[in-house]
Amino acid sequence: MNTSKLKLAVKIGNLEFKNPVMTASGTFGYGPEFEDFIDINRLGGIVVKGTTLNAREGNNYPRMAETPSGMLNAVGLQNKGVDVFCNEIYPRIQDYKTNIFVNVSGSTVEEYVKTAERINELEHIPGIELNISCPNVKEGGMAFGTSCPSAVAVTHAVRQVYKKTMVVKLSPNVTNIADIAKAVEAVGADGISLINTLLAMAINAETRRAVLSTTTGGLSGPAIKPIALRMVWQVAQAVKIPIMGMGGIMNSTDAIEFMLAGATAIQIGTANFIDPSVSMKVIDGIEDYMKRHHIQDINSLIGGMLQQ
Amino acid sequence: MNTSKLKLAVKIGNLEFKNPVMTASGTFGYGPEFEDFIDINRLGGIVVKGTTLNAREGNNYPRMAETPSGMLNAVGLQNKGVDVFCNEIYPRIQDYKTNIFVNVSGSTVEEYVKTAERINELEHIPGIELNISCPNVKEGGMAFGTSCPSAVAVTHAVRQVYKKTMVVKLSPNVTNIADIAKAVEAVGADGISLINTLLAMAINAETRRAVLSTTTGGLSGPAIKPIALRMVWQVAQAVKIPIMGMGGIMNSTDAIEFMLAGATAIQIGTANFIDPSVSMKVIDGIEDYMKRHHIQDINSLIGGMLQQ
Amino acid sequence: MTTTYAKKHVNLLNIIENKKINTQYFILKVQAPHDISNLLPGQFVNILVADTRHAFLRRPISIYDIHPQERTIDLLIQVVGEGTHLLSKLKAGEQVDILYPLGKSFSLLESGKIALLVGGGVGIAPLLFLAKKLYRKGVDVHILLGGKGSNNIIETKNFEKYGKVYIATEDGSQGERGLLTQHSILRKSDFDMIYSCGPDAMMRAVANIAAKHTIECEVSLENMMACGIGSCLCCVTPTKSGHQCVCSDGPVFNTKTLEWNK
Amino acid sequence: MTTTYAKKHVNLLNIIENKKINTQYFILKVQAPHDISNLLPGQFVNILVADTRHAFLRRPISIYDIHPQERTIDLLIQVVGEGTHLLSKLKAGEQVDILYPLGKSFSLLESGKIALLVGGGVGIAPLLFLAKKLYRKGVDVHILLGGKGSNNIIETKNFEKYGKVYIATEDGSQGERGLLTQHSILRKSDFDMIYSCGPDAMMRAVANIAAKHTIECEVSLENMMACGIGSCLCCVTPTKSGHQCVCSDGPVFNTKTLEWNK
Ligand SMILES: Cc1cc2nc3c(=O)[nH]c(=O)nc-3n(C[C@H](O)[C@H](O)[C@H](O)COP(=O)(O)OP(=O)(O)OC[C@H]3O[C@@H](n4cnc5c(N)ncnc54)[C@H](O)[C@@H]3O)c2cc1C
Ligand SMILES: Cc1cc2nc3c(=O)[nH]c(=O)nc-3n(C[C@H](O)[C@H](O)[C@H](O)COP(=O)(O)OP(=O)(O)OC[C@H]3O[C@@H](n4cnc5c(N)ncnc54)[C@H](O)[C@@H]3O)c2cc1C
Ligand SMILES: Cc1cc2nc3c(=O)[nH]c(=O)nc-3n(C[C@H](O)[C@H](O)[C@H](O)COP(=O)(O)O)c2cc1C
Ligand SMILES: Cc1cc2nc3c(=O)[nH]c(=O)nc-3n(C[C@H](O)[C@H](O)[C@H](O)COP(=O)(O)O)c2cc1C
Ligand code: FES
Ligand code: FES
Repeated sequence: MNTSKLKLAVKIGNLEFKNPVMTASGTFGYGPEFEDFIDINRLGGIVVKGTTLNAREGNNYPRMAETPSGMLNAVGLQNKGVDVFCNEIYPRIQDYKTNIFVNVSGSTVEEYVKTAERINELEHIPGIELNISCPNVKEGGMAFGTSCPSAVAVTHAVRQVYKKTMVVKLSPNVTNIADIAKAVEAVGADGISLINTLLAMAINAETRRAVLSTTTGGLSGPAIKPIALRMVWQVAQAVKIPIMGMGGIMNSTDAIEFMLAGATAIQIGTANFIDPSVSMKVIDGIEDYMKRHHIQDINSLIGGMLQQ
Repeated sequence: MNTSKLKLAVKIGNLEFKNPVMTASGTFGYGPEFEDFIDINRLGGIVVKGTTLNAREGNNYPRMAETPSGMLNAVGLQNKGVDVFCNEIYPRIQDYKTNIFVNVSGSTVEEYVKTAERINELEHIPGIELNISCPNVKEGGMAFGTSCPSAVAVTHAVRQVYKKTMVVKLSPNVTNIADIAKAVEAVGADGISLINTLLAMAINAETRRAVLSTTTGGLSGPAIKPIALRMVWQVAQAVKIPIMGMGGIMNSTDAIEFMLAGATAIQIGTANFIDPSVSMKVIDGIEDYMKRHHIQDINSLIGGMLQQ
Repeated sequence: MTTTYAKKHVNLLNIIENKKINTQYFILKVQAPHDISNLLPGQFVNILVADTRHAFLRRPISIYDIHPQERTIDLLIQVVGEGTHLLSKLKAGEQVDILYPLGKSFSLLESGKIALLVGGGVGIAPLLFLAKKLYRKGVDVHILLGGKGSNNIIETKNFEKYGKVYIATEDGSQGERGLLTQHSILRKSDFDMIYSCGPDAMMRAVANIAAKHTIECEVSLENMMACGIGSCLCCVTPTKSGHQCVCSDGPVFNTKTLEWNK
Repeated sequence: MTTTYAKKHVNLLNIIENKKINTQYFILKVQAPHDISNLLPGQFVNILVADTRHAFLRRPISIYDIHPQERTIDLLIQVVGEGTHLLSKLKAGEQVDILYPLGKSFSLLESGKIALLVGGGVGIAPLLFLAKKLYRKGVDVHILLGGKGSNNIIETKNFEKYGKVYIATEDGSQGERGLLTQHSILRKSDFDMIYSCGPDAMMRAVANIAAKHTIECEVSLENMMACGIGSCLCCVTPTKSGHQCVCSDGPVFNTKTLEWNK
């Protein structure tokens, strides 16, 4: 087999990714933070921090707690608002040779729409990830992602104004994630991105207080991988559009598991904190796996789990 | 402070527990398996393996997979049926000086009712734990625990025939666990027990197959503790009846966190596999904590988390 | 005959020695705080590796040998993943948390009988202690060891103390060339019992050969275990009397009782 | 003045020495594979403890001292939990995964100025390197160290190389008796800058004293960190210009900019 011809490219909607390895929103800043460690242009894509219409200060500190094989965060969508993104941040990152997705969030359908409209104007941003699943904000956020009607309302409204690739990021804090995936597929999502963090909590027994200022926060990291994998698998059975899978991916083996379960692309989140160069290792590891298993085209791995 | 007077007893319904430390269904067999390691009579209570009307062989192997800080199981309620329990197992354990709860499961409301009726006759069984949350069976099980109407149907029907302490064990695989807790409280549950395992999955990237024969299984262990703690806290705000809290408890600090979040009793599950004597250490550790924090009566810890 | 099994313990045992055999195998010698003379061949221990993210549960390992006077237990371990890798790095003087003894033993033939022990790869682990016990009872012990190449044929000297050793390697580097199940010794039919441990496919083949010669056959099975003490029902194998736990009803099963095709 | 910060690295560094100071404190000396002369006082590193269940994320540790010629970095660490406990067991010859250098440095006074460095407990960690740099620039350095008892007063000899050392202990076992913030040196008002690191309450008290004397004051803050490089926004502290990241906008902040009561 001619290994120089390994095909790692995948597609979501009409958009081609040079490989399926992306970095997850909120865990990779806007990219420059990682320039010392990796070649950003080697990534399949990056999803920048959750962006809202107006600037947000986010929640008070403490915002982070460590848990067994995972962490809680309660950042609460701190960001400088879509205008600062467009005018100050975008110019600094627009020349990256990778697919930059903006993670769009809001408290009302209108906010989502207005933010997406602004992002639609940016030439070098080929897509958005509609975040209807943030557990760390009082209004909107996760609430949109936990019922079909509200998920449909946001997705449908944004679809009217956003013309490029739109993936919808689902909340895992639901009884039936496949139903919600089907609902947003029906109103025009180009892809589904999952999972966001699981609503969780940490208490300090000594101080008898919640560790996070917000009491609850979002759980991420390897602890949640088995849940994420199950949800990706369930959604892959339910929809025809591609999936960006994530949740606890620490290495290339994890990434391949998500692809076998049905993900077309994968996103690396918390692992970036533990090893800022992990994304490069995941790409290398996927290539090694393909060689070892004589796989020429990575697309044959997608949903390629064999029956028991 | 007079430490000989530490009060560890708690109550659920009319039933007194000598201390809040119990062992969780499916992780402690029927008790005898642990006699080499601990003094069973020191436990607040034990919940025996899920019991159904008729014998069940459970799922095919492999039934277990290890995950980061956790494990998946797909046992699928293997048990010899309620008659064998009453005639063969009960006589061997009836003299334990601890509260023995039978975890009752079924595929139909009728099966639950008939099983509970049989258990109601057993003098030394002071309570049942109604398992409407098992993720590892095709019919019934978790399905009952993921919608309010079906949870209410089972709970209500069993309440008519079961006269002793009845706690209902909820599934964490839902959007709003507090709603379900309130619904079963309204139809006569004496307590709420949570959480059962989270529906999850493992894939072996090398063989490209699911690790479990059933593809998906239930996730337990420290990985899920932050989720369990959050759910106990949410349910504690929503209901007036006591809670048996569980999910990833490995030591006395974890146990105290669950009590601070609102649990009246706690159950130890997966930790029994790693250290079969862990339950004794948890009791000791709780006593130490009470001494160190000058707490005379453990009831003052229940829901005792301080405001941020 | 019903065997009485020793009380189970969970203890921090002292590591007396960690002997590297080659890159794949090592023998961990641990010392128990009390009498171990009632441990039986076929039984196993369950080792808590460490609090790492990758080895959360205990690792089941057969009892390779015991030295009751020194109260030491030998464990023959192959490095296959993170857990066994971490165990391979333990040093004399350190301690390790072990739950033991677990499971049911091989049944022991009486004096004068002839036994064949068939071990593939690290499947030889429960067979040394068995060979020793049988030899001491006056059983005529024959031992067939197999593996890919001579790298996988280890500890033959130790086995030779208790019986005649036969070897098969797939690459022919030692003993007869070919699969262990093709070895000529398996064409003999005068054994009273064949005991076997190794890869699943090998044990099935050995069981078939035994059945053809109507020789009793006991195998030591593996399965994914969580508790090791019969409490979680994770480790079942299908048998004529339904699902049975490999950890507590086994790991040793008479192949007559198994429903291997379910 | 804008400082140019060195490129960040993530590397396995060799452990040259792990020196136990007492039961609570140790100094880990690690060697970098390349030039470290551009590391600055106040900066920190982020250490990956090991793949344990209890220490999943990296642990932020200040740069205690550097030796550019040997390319070694000293880290002064207090054992407080599982992570630091595991670090205390590392041995010379082993390696440890370190992300460095992180964060912004203290601003360095010019020659002839007078500086007071106030360190409580393990808060002295970022101050030695600072004292050394200031001393070498010709600043007149005064150092106030405090703790519960003499067990918490460590490394004074090292500090004495770069300035005059004052000590406060709560139990009076060394230096003046009382809280560090009650030490007489803090009644002097001729400092050009007070640099401080230690428990939150201590730094606030020091900042108040500085403000009263209208002395500039820089503090090195702690916060729960996930990434250490400004990408996760977990470690914010409220400032006059909104939430800022302790890891990348700090850990050193001029107290004028902080909104400590939010
Ligand atoms: C009764 C019994 C006796 C055994 N005796 C020995 C022995 O004497 N020497 C020896 O080297 N090995 C023995 N094994 C196998 C040994 O338990 C596994 O190799 C070991 O658990 C692998 O752990 P790991 O972390 O290195 O590998 P991992 O990376 O965790 O797993 C590698 C493979 O080992 C198997 N495995 C992992 N965990 C378990 C578990 N809890 N139970 C069963 N299998 C598991 C899985 O099939 C997995 O694919 C025995 C197994 C059983 C069930
Ligand atoms: C910028 C900075 C510099 C530091 N410099 C030093 C130093 O030079 N020497 C030293 O001994 N300590 C230093 N610390 C504190 C050190 O990071 C913690 O003591 C250490 O992380 C505790 O880890 P553990 O696993 O031992 O304890 P744990 O049991 O995990 O935690 C004990 C306590 O340490 C704190 N902590 C834990 N994890 C983190 C984290 N990721 N970020 C911040 N705080 C945490 C928490 O408040 C927790 O209650 C510094 C912290 C920061 C933020
Ligand atoms: C600190 C932090 C901040 C996050 N911020 C966002 C965000 O702004 N928008 C979003 O959609 N997801 C956010 N996430 C969720 C991640 O993108 C990802 O869905 C989740 O962490 C699971 O993946 P992981 O386990 O690999 O981290 C955040 C996660 C973390 C840990
Ligand atoms: C192997 C195994 C079998 C289980 N069987 C049952 C069962 O029969 N009935 C039930 O209600 N819960 C069952 N559970 C769930 C536990 O009782 C408990 O709710 C769950 O494991 C979470 O607690 P833990 O993290 O402490 O294990 C089982 C769990 C495990 C790991
Ligand atoms: S491993 Fe638990 S029953 Fe066998
Ligand atoms: S720790 Fe991530 S931004 Fe500071």
